[in-house]
Amino acid sequence: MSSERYSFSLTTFSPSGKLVQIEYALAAVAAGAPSVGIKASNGVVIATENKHKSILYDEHSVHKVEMITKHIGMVYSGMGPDYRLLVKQARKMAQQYYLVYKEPIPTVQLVQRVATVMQEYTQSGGVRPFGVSLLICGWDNNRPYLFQCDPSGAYFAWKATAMGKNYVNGKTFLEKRYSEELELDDAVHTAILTLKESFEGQMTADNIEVGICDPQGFRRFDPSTVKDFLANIP
Amino acid sequence: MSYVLCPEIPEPGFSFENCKRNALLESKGFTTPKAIKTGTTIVGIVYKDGVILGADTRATEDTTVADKNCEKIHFLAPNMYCCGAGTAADTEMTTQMVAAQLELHKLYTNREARVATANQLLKQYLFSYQGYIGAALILGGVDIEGPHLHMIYPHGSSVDLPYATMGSGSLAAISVFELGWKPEMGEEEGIQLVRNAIAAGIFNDLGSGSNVDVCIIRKGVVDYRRTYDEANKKGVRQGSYKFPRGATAVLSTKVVDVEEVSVTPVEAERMDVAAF
Amino acid sequence: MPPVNTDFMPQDGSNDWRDAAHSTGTSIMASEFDGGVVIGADSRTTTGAYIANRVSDKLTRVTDHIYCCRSGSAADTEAIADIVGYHLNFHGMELGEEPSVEVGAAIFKELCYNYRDSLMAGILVAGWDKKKGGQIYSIPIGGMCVRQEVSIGGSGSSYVYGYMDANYKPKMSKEDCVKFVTNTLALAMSRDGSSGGVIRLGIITEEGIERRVVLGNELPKFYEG
Amino acid sequence: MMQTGIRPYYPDYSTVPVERQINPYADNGGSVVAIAGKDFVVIGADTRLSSGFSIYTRNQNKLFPLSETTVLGCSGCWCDTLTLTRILKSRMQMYHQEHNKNMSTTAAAQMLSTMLYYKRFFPYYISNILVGLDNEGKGCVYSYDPVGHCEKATYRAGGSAGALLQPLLDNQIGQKNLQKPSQEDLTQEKALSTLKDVFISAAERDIYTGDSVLIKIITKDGTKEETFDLRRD
Amino acid sequence: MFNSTHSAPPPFWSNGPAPGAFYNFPGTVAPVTNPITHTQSPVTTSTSIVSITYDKGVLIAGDLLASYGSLARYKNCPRVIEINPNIIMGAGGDYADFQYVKSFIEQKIIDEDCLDDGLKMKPKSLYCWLTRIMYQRRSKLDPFWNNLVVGGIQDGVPFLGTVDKLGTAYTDKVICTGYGAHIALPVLRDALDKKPNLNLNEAKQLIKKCMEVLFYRDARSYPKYQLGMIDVDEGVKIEGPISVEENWNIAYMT
Amino acid sequence: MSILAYNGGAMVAMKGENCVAIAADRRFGIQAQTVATNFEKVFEMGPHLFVGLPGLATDTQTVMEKLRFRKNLYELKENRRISPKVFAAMISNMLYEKRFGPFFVEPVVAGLAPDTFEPYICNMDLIGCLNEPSDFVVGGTASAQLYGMCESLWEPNLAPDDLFETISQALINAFDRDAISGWGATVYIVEKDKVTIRNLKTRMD
Repeated sequence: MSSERYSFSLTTFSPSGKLVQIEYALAAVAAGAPSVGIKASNGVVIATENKHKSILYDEHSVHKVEMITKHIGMVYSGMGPDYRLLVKQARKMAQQYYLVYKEPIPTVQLVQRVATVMQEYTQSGGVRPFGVSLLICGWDNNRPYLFQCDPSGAYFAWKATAMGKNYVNGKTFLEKRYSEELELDDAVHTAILTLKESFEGQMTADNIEVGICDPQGFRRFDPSTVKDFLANIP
Repeated sequence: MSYVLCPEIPEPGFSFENCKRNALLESKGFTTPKAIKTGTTIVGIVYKDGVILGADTRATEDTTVADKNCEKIHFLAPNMYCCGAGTAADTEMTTQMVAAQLELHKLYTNREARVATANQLLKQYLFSYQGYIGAALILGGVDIEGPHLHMIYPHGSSVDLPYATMGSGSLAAISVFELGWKPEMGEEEGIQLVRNAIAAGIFNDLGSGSNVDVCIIRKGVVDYRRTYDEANKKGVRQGSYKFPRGATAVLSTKVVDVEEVSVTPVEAERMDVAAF
Repeated sequence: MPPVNTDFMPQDGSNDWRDAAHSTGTSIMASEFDGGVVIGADSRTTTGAYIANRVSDKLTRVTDHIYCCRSGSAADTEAIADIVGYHLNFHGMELGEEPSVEVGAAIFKELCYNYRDSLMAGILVAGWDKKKGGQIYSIPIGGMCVRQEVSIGGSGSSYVYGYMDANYKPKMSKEDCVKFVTNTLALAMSRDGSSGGVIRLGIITEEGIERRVVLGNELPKFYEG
Repeated sequence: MMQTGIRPYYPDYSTVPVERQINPYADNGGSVVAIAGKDFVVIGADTRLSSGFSIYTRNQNKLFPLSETTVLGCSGCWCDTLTLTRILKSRMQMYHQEHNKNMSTTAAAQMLSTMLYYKRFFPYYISNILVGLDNEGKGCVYSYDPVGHCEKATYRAGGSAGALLQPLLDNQIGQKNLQKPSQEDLTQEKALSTLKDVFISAAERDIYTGDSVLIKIITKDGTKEETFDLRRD
Repeated sequence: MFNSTHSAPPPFWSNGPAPGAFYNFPGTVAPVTNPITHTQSPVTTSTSIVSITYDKGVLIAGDLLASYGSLARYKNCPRVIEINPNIIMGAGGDYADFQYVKSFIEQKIIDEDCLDDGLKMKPKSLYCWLTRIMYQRRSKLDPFWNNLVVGGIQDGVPFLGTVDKLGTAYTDKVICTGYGAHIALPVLRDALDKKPNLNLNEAKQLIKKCMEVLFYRDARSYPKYQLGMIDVDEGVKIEGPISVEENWNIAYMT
Repeated sequence: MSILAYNGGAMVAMKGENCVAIAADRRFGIQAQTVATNFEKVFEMGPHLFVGLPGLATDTQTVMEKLRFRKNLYELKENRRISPKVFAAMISNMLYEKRFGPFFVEPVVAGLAPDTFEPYICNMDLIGCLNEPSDFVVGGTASAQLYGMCESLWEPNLAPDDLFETISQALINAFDRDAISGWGATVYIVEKDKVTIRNLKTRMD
C-alpha cells in the first residue's frame, strides 16, 4: 500500500466535453441486476433481482437491500463491493447527523451527502467513479421519499423508477402502471411485476429482495412475506 | 474536504484551540468555572429476569441545584441502558457516542448489541482520556448471554457485579443493597429494593435529590419508568406573586410582527444534467 | 476528572472515596509446585478507604495457560491485560501453538516499561508451557521483569515476606502449595487494610486452570491480637 | 501549561499516615431570614446541620433567644456558633445581674458587633442576624458580616441561601422596582407567609437548606414559635 | 488611560488594585495564614462509631481495630468505655488522642468521687465540657483528632451527643461518625423513620446489620466490635468482642 | 475570581402560555469598571428563536458568529427553519467539541417550535450539558439571585403580558443585588404572531 497516490484525476473531459469515466460507470450500472422503486401514498417499496449463479449459494446471508437508519433503506444496481462502501459511509453520516442535531436525518439530506461523496470520486486524484446507482427510500416529514443517486453525484427524486438491466422497459411499464393513489401493497405487487418483465426463469423468494418504508420505518421483507406477495401475482 | 461543505460533521475528536488562551487566563488568577456535576445516586441490580437500573434526578452546580429533573439513565441500545454520574456533559456525550457506535455495529452484524461490547467501548474510551472525562457509569442490559451489570470508573476500569452503586450517594445506597439483595429476586421485590437504595441516596446525600427514575430491562423488553417515585414535591406557596400589569417601568417598546413567513419547501428539483 | 478536593469537605478521612482513583490495593501471590503453578489473590478493590468491590477477580486470563495477578491501578492493569491478551492471541495464531509464559511476560514488561511514568501497575505473570513447565514472572512498578519460583505483590505483600521466605519449599505437592498460598494471603489480608474479602485461587497445570474460592469466613485464622 | 500527567491519587499505596493541614473552619450550611414590622419581628432559620455532602442532623435549632425581646439567628461554622452564643448568653446574664434589667436589643446588637471584631484576625465564621423590638417597641433587624460590620434593616436574608433570598425580600417586602409600591404597613400574616414561601424557594435550589424551618415571632407580649416542614432531600 | 499593552495594566500603587480590579481584602481571597504553631496529624487511627437511642437507653458500637495508615496494626483497642453509671462514650480517630482524653475524663470522675457529694456527672455536662475542650484545642490549631460520641441517661431520658475535632457538637437520636455517617446512618435513619421508638432488641439487630455492612465496605474496619449499652433499668454494660456474621456467596456470581 | 465574572452579566428565560420570554442586562464591564451600557447579549436566530450567551464577552460574540454560521448553513441546506430543540443540540455539540479548552459562555435558548409553536427553553453549562426544565432557566453572574427570584415568582401558564412583568421583576431585582450586572435590561416576549422587545428603566449604578 505504499504506492504514491496519483495526484491527478482519472476522470477527465473528452474533447466533446463529456466525462467518459462516468459514461462507463453508467454502463456498468445498466449491466447490473435490475432494481425498482415505487413511491406509494403511504410508503415506498424498493426491490431488486438477486440471482445466484449456483444453487450452492446460501441465499439469505448477504443482502442487497440494506437498512441505513430506522427510517431509510437503500438498494443498488451495479457493482456490489462499491455499494457496501457507500452503505457504510451513509450509515456513519446518518449517526453523525443524529449526534449533532438529535433528530433523525431527513432523507433528502442523506441523499445529498451520499451524492457529495460520489461526486468527490469523480474529481479526486487516483480514484474512479463508483460503479453503482443507488435507490434510497425514506419516510420523514410525514411523507415518503424515493431518490436515485448516480455515479456522477447527480440525484433525482422519483415517483417510481427502474434501473439496471432492461431499465428502459421497466420505466415504460411503470409509466403505464403508476398512479398517485397507489397503495403500498399494490406498489409492492407492481414492483415485483416490473422485475418479472425482464426476469428469466422462475421468480421465487430466494432470487428477489424487497424492502418497504412506511411511517413505522424501513424493513426488509423476510422470504415468507415475499412468498405471500408472489403467490397472489397472476 | 467534505468538512468545509458540511461543517456539522466535526473534525474527529476534541478541539484544543482555546487551551493556550484559557491557560493564560488561568495564570492571571481567573479560575475556569466548574462544569455541572451530577452529585448523583445511581444503582443497578441483576434479578431473576434481567437487570433493574435506578437513578435520582438532581444535577448540581457546586452547592446549587442546576436541574431538578434531569435524566441520568441514558439509552444505549434497545436492550441496554447506562446510568451516569460525575460531570453531566461527559456522561451525556459519552453515552450518546457509544450508542451511535453500537447502532452502527448492530447494522453491520445484524445482531443485537452485547453488553460486553458497550463495556469495552466505554472503558477503552475513558482509559484513553486518563480520567479527564469524568464519567462514572453503571451499564446494565440483557443480551444473548443473559443479564449483565457493569460499573465503569472515569479512569477506565470496569467491574462485573450482581449489584452496584455509584455517585456521591453510592455509600448510602450500597448499605440498602448489602442488607436487602438476594440472588434470583422477583421483579416487584427488585424494583422496591432499587427504589429504597435511591431513596437512601436522595435523603441522606446532599448531592442527590428530587425523584427516583427506574428502568427494568428483561429479555427483549424495556420498561423505563421516568419519575417512578416523585420523592420530593415543591412546597405549596401561600402568597401569590403575580404582578399587576404595568408594574415594571419601561423605557421603550418595539413590536416586530412575524407574518406567516413560513419557508415554502422547494421540491428537490432535478439536477441540471444536460450532458448525460 | 483529576482529583479536585473541594475545600468545604470535612477532613476526617471519610471523604477520600469521592476523588480517589479505583485501585486494586491487593495481596497477590504465585508459587511454583511440582507440575505447575498456584496463583492467588484477595478480592478487594478500593477507592480511597471505601471498598468499591469486595468480590473482585484479580486473576485475569491472558491465554488458557497464562494468567496474571493484577495490583495497582485497576484501570491501568485491566487495559494492559487486555492488550497483552490481544497480542498473545495474535502471536498464538502465527505460532500455531500456545505462546510460552516467557513471551507473555516479555509483552507485559514491554508495556509496563515503555509507559512506566504514566502507569501504576504491579503484575505477576504465571502459567504453564510445555517447554519450561510452571513459571512465574514478577513485573513490579517501573517495568522490570524477573522470573521467580515464588512471588508476592500488592500493598499487602510487605507484611508477609517473612512468612513466605520461612515456609516456601521447592517441588511442593499441589495441595501443599495451595495451602501455603492460602495461608500467606490470609495473613496479608488480615494485616493490610487494602486487601480482604475472599481468596481466589488458580492452579495452572498442563490441563489448564482449576479455580477455587476460599470464602471470607473460611479463611485460615492466625493470631488475632 | 495544562498540568499533564496528573497522577491519580492512590491513598492505599501511601501506607505511612499522611500529614494533613487542619482547616479550623467548617461550613455547616443553613439559612436565616428575618423580617421586621411596625410592632413585631419574625425570624426563621432552617434546622438542617450539614457538612460536605452529608447531613449531621435534620433538627438543629439555630435561633438563640437572648432575652424576651431579642433573638439571634446564626448560620455558617457550627463550632463557632456554639461558642459565640454561649459567650453572648453569659454576657447578657452578667449585664442582667449588674443592671438588674434586661439588655435592650440595640445594646445587644452593639455588643455583638464588638465581640465579633474582637476576633478580627481569627474570626467566627458565622453570618449572624440579630432581631428584636427596640426601645420604642418597633421591630428591627441587625445583620452582621463575620468580623462585626453591623447593618440595621427591616428585612435580611443570610447564610447559604442568602444570595437566593435577599433580592426576593427586596422585591416583596421592600417593594423595590415597582412603579406603584403598596404603601400600607407590613402585616404579621404577610411577613409570616412571605418567610415561609422564601424558604420553600431556598429549599428547592440550595442543597444546604431543607428539612424544616423554626420560626420565632416576637411581639411586645413575648415570643411565639412555629415550625414548618421543607423538602428533606 | 487604559493602556492596551498585552499584559495586565501595572497596578498604580504597590498593593492597590489595577483599574477596575476589585481590591482584594486580606482574609477573603486567601485565608490569613496565621503562624502554624503546631499542626496535628492522626497516626494510629480507629474508624467509625455507630450509636443509636432506643426507648430505654443508648447503644454505642465501635470495632476493636487501630490502623496505622493502611496497616491493621492493633486488633485489640477498645474505644467504647464506661465513664460512670450514667455515661458511656465511644471515640473514633486518633487513638493516642483518645487515650489522653480518656485519662483526663477519668481524672475528673476521680475528683468528683473525692467530693463524695453523691452527685454523679450527667451525660449532657460531660458533652458540654468536652465541646469546650475540643474547641479550645482547635482554636490553638492543635486539635484532638477525634470524634467523641457521648451516650447516657439524662434524668431518666436517653441522651446521645457528639463532638468532633473542631468542636462541632450536636445531639440526635442516631449518630454515626467517619464512614458510618455515609454507610450506617442511612440504614438507622430509615429504621427510625419507620418506628421512632425502638426497643433494645430491635436496636441491637440494627447495630449488628450496620457493623456487617461497614465490615464489607470500609477498608479500615474489623469484624470484631464492642457494643456499649446504657439502660435506664439495667445501667451500663460493655459487651464484646462480638463477631460480625459474614456472607461472601456473591463471590461465586461475578 | 471566575472567568465568567470578568465581564459580568445576567440572563433569564421563562416559559409562558404559548409564549416564551428571554431577558438580559445590558452591561459590558471589565471587572468592576462599567464600560458600556448597551451591550447586546441576546441574539435573534430566527423569527421565534433567541439565544442568550452570558459569560466572557469576547466568547459571547465569537460563539454567536459561529452559531449563526452553522444555523444559516443548516437552514439553507434543509430548506426549513431550525427548531429550538435542534438548535440547542447543535450548540451543545459545538461546546462539547471544546471540552478541554472551552468557550466561557453558558448559553440560554428560548423559542417556539417552527411548526407547532410549542414553547421551548433550555440552558447549558460551558461544555454543553443540556438542561431543559419546564419552568425557567438562568445564567450569568447573578444566577444565584435569579434562582431565588424565579423559584418564587414563576407560575405556570402566564399570559405574555403577565410573563413580561414576572421576568422583568425577577431580572431587575436579581441584578440589583449583583455588583457586576445591571445597567439597563432588554426583555423579549416571543409569541406566535409577534415579538415584543422592551428596554426597561432600571438603576444605572
